[in-house]
Amino acid sequence: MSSSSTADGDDEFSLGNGPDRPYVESPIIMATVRIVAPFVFTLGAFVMFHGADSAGGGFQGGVIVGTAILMIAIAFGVGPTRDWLSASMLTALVVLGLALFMGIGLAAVASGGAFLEYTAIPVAHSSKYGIELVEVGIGIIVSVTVVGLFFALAAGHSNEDDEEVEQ
Amino acid sequence: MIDVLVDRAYFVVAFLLLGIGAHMVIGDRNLVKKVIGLNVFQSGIFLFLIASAYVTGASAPLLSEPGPYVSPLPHVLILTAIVVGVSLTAVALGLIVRIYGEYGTLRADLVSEVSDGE
Amino acid sequence: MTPVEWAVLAFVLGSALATALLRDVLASIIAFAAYSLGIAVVWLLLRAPDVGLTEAAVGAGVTTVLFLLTIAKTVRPASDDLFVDVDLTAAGVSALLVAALATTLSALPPVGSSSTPVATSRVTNYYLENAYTETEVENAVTAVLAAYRGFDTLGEAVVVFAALIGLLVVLDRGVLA
Amino acid sequence: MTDITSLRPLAAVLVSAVAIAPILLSGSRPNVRESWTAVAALAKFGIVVSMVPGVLAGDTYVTDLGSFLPGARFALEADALGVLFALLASFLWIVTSSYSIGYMRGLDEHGQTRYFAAFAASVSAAVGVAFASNLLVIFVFYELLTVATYPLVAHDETDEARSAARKYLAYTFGGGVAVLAGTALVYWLTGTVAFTPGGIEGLASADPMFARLAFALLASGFGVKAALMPLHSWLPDAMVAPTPVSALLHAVAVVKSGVFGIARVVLDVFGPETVGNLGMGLPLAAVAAFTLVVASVIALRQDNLKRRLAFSTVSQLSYIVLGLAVLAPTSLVGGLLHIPAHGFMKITLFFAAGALHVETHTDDISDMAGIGRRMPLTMAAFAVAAAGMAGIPLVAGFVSKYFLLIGSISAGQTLFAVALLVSGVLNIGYFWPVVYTAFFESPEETDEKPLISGPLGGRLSWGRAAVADPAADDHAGADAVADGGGDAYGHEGGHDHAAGWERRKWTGGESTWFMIAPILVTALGSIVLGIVPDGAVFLRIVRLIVAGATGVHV
Amino acid sequence: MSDLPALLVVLPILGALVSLLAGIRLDRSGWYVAAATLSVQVAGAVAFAADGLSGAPGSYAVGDFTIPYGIELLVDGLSATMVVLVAVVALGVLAYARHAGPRSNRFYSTYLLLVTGLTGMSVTGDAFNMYVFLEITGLTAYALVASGEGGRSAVAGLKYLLVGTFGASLYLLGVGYAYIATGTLNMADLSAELAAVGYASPLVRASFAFVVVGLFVKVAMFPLHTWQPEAYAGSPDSVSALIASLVSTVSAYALVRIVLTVFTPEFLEAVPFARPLLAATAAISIVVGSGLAVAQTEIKRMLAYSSVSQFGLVVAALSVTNATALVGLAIHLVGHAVMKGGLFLAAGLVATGVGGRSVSDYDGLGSRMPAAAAAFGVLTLGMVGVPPAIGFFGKWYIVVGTLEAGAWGLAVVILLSTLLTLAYFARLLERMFFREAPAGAETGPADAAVADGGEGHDVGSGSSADSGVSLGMVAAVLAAALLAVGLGAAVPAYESALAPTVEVLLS
Repeated sequence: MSSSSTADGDDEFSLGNGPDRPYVESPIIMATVRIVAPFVFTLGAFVMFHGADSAGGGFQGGVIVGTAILMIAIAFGVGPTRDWLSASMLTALVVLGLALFMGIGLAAVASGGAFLEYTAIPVAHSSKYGIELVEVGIGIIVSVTVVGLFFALAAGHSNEDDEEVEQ
Repeated sequence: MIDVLVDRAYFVVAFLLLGIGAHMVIGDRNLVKKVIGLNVFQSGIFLFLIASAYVTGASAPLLSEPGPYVSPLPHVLILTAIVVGVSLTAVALGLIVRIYGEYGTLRADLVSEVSDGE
Repeated sequence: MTPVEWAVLAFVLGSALATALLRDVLASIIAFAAYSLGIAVVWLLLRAPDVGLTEAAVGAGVTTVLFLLTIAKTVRPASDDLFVDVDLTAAGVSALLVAALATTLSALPPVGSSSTPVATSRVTNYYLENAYTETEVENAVTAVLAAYRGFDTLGEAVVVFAALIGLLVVLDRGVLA
Repeated sequence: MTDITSLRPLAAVLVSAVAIAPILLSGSRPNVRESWTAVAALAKFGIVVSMVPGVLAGDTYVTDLGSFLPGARFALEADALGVLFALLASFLWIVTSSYSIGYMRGLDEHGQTRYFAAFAASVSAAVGVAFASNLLVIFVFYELLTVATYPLVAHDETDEARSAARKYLAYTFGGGVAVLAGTALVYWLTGTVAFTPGGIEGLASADPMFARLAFALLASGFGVKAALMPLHSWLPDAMVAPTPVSALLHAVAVVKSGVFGIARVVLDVFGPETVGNLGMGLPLAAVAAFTLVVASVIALRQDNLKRRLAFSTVSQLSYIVLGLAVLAPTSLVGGLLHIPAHGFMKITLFFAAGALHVETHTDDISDMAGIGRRMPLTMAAFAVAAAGMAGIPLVAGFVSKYFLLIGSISAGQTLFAVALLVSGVLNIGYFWPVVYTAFFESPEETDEKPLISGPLGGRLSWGRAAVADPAADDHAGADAVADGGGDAYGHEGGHDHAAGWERRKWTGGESTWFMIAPILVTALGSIVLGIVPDGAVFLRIVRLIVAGATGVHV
Repeated sequence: MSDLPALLVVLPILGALVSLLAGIRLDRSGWYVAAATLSVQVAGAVAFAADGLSGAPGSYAVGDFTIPYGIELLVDGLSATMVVLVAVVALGVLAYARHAGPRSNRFYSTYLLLVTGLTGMSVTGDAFNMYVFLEITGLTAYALVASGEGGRSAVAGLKYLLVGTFGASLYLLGVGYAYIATGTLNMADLSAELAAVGYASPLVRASFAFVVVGLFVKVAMFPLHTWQPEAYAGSPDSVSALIASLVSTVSAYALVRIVLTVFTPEFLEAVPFARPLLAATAAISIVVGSGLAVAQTEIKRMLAYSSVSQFGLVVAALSVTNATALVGLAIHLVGHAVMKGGLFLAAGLVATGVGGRSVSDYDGLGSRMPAAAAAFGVLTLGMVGVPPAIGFFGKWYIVVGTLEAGAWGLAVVILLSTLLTLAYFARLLERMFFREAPAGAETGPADAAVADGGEGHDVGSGSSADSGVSLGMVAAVLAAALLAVGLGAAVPAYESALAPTVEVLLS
């Protein structure tokens, strides 16, 4: 992942009053994020997978994973991060997450049970694994959504691509 | 009287949060703060429900730990509601960004004045 | 009620008031983040670790970032006043709401009692007794979330998904770009 | 009394509704369009007539289209009362169609396609009202009649026409609401809304307060279209519509549907006996008596001929309502017989007024001095019908008024008999001056009115004719432009008839036969009804109705 | 087949996913995905209705968990009615939207998710599950409202979001009270438990008050209707038609479901404020809604206020709580949905064809766009309640129902509502057919089916590039007009099919 210069205004992200304080590369932040992000990511995955037996679950884990990516985006710039995570991949992921959830529900129907009747699926411990998979599905949806919301908000309304709106 | 209040301090706080949130949604002129108010309002409801599940001395509903447990159902409801809340917040903020792009202000009164003229 | 609980509740109320009253939006957002952290602690005190974790991640994390992003994309109105002017109509409506709520206070069961309808209901007890055998999941919250009320959770996932797509519609953005 | 399942009642209703589509589609070819109207009118009349023998034999033709709402089937029933109204409306539609062609082309009106389509729809709805088998079905057609006639009232698209139409809608929909409320009450009280000769059984035993309320709502709801005072004021305003509309709808179909509704309510919903027991006959009769006297007085003061006729209509409709409300069998016969009698006479009067408008652009009585010379046949017919209105023997009005008088007196309602007589005198008072002016006065100056015939007769258009034919008498041309330009459709506009009337022969030179023939037919009808009432089928039907409702053979 | 209740909720989600995925490669493929999805949805809904409208009400347990521990879905006449209505109207509006836009795949994804939310609200038998679907419906509706161009739709969307979320939160608060009082969330179970707690309990009463007021916001009863005029007027035509015909309708259904199934008619008997709250709100909405509608100059705002008034009728029917009124309520919900949806589509058609959105732009429309004007006229008269259009049937049952209940005041208001409705619609009829088009007005296509590329200077429309009138748009409007007249024939059969459901709801 490169931290290319962010000359184009579209990708500017900063706290404060917009382009008055453009994004400035900070080696310290970048280094910190480089080290911390993998840990946060792992924590998120852990929370996601261990929701069945301890506090946490797909939703919480998903948010944490999403936050890890936000950290990267804030440190290295929204534009490069967005290029890194291609739009198609994010779309495919979020669809996959929801499809996973519904797929399990429908698999139960296909196995002759009711919708979301995990025990109807003819697999050992189908309930536990079914719930785990559902949690993972939720985790994917949530993490992609968190990232997607961030990107979309950071990009703003499409009109602004053409005109610089400022007080 | 005091006992009633003390025993139900969580509910009292929940009600006050509802009041504060409602005031922000209705009264604040800044659109962003209206949305913040909506979040406060909703978390008042969350507190109301989570507090209802609480049993002094009980543990969280992790069945691997020894009981008694608090009821898991309100927790589930509120988990869902929190997710709904953040989703709504995101869409609201998107709208605010767009409104600002169109009108250059976040003042609710000015925005409705300008948009009425269209 | 322990002193810790009192302190946390006071902090929550105080930060909520600050959120409402501070005129500066950035300050208000920061107060709101603090408020969210306080509420997360309340969830932990009330033995709701799942909710607490969520609140910390969402309220103090994602929501705050989204708010900050919004004022970065828009404007942070400058003002000399520290506090907002209280809108009397809104205050009246809110006061009415709180008063209406307050009338139910004495009818509400005391917090922490083990004999409340919620604690003794057959639904609660069914979950606590059968969740593990029926779903093989030890966290009853997860069991209820994903199994018994899985349809709710599907709806929740759809809400999240809808928020994402809806935001793209609202901002007239292409697919996630 | 047997019920015969037959599609004929439905066919009678639908035939003109079906004709709407081809009328609209052939809008660009007037001759084809009008032939659709003619075919539909003849077919409709034929279907209705075909049911008359059966009905006279005591049969009822029924088309049952299935369940409609609880307590009501969507059924059409051609019983004696229904056939009375349907026969009148469908027969007069034929003559009115012919008259409409002459009138609309004579004035070169705009929106003729819409006009003929709405006309067909109106007649459908009117026959639907006639054949409705219960209060809900009658309500359906009553409302549809309002909708269908609205475009006819607003036809001129002037501010005056629009405001008259608005008023018309407000009044008649208000009436509709009252009918609906009354119907709901009847249903609530009895669980049924079906018309039953002699009245719905449950109403006699129902809470009298609610039964009275229901009667009042139904009577006032139908009373709007029957122009009972004080609900009448839409009718004079609606005279802004083209004259054929005023003739058929505001003298026959629409207003009679209101009267007919009251007849149904009195005879088949409550039954004369129950109405009497509830004490509702007297108030209704009082309203009717008040209306017929006051409207006559107002009519005296109208200079515009159509407005005078309108108030005459208001007055005459109350004759019918009075006959119904007095509840004596003889008065019922008189009231019901006055439905066709007034229909024939009033349509003649309107036709005559319209012919005057088309041919001479004269609307005000004060401009009509000597007009009998210009339009001898028309004014003769007018005189005959006016005589009938006043109740002079040998014309239809005499017979029905005779029954009304006898009925009122035999019921001991001398006051109402007096009201009838007073109104009769007033009738003479407001019709005689018209006849006198037309035939026995003459304008001081003699200047000819211009007249340029279109291919089918009548005048193409005042303005256009003058422009198209500058070779015409210069003076006349200028006069025509002045007349037509500002007031092409106006019915109120006074005319400076300094000009005298050209004398026309009575052989038809006065107008197109499209218009003269209808006038003569209806005038003749009035006379036939007056000379041989038993020979015309209407009185026999009426006797049958009254016998069915009261058990008394008059 | 027995899994239909859940599958009908899931199917549009799948459609939304496919639409979004397809959007990666094919830019304009969303419409086709939505059309295919909704066609299947209609077929499924009809099969579902065959279940729900025959015999006694049944239910479906999601995940086969024991009720009340799992979530229950209801299969009865009322839910079947709503499911079919949602599917059919969504498909009809889709036919309109193809040409009228907006056209992006994400728009159609959101569109389908709205269908999911509405279908979920229709079938659910769980008070909290209702909240979740209420929020799905809300969230997607907010986004769809804001899918128009220009700031106005964004402002309308945000206002709708703030007020709508406030309403949904009040609903949740009410459900919270019920839960704290009983410890259960299943509607049928709640009903029994609430009765056991006693209707005198402040918790139960507060629950009723908050739930009802919350749903009043969603139904847009006066004075909680403030979001509605802007939301309808500011959104693209396809969206305003969809939302106006379905969102308030299904919210009203939710209100009926909660009041009757959870709180039961006995509650209304026992609690003195309950029935007057419903009846008074209804009466005020009918009168004030009509009054405000008269005052509007913009067509879509006028139609929005008309909805405030029309839903007053629905709530009035609910307040008297008897079988007749309930049948009328169901008929009026369906009839209003068809007619109001049709009117919004017709308004859109007019705006596309001749470029006018205000009352005065309708001058001489009868000659400029005969098909649109005729459909508009028919739908208008249907709303007024002229028989045999469907509007009359609902009104008839509701009036008879109020009479049976002895609610004289309401009966009078409902009857007068006919004239009030006339007050704001008659002027349009007059303008359309009895006024000349203003000089220099753009002449619409003589045959409305021919696209002539009229200038789309309409602020709300999503795509302004080539917004001419398309066949699908005209067909959708005409279909609504025909349905408005033709549905009346189905009323007797529908009434008897609904009878078992009504009996259960009122017991």
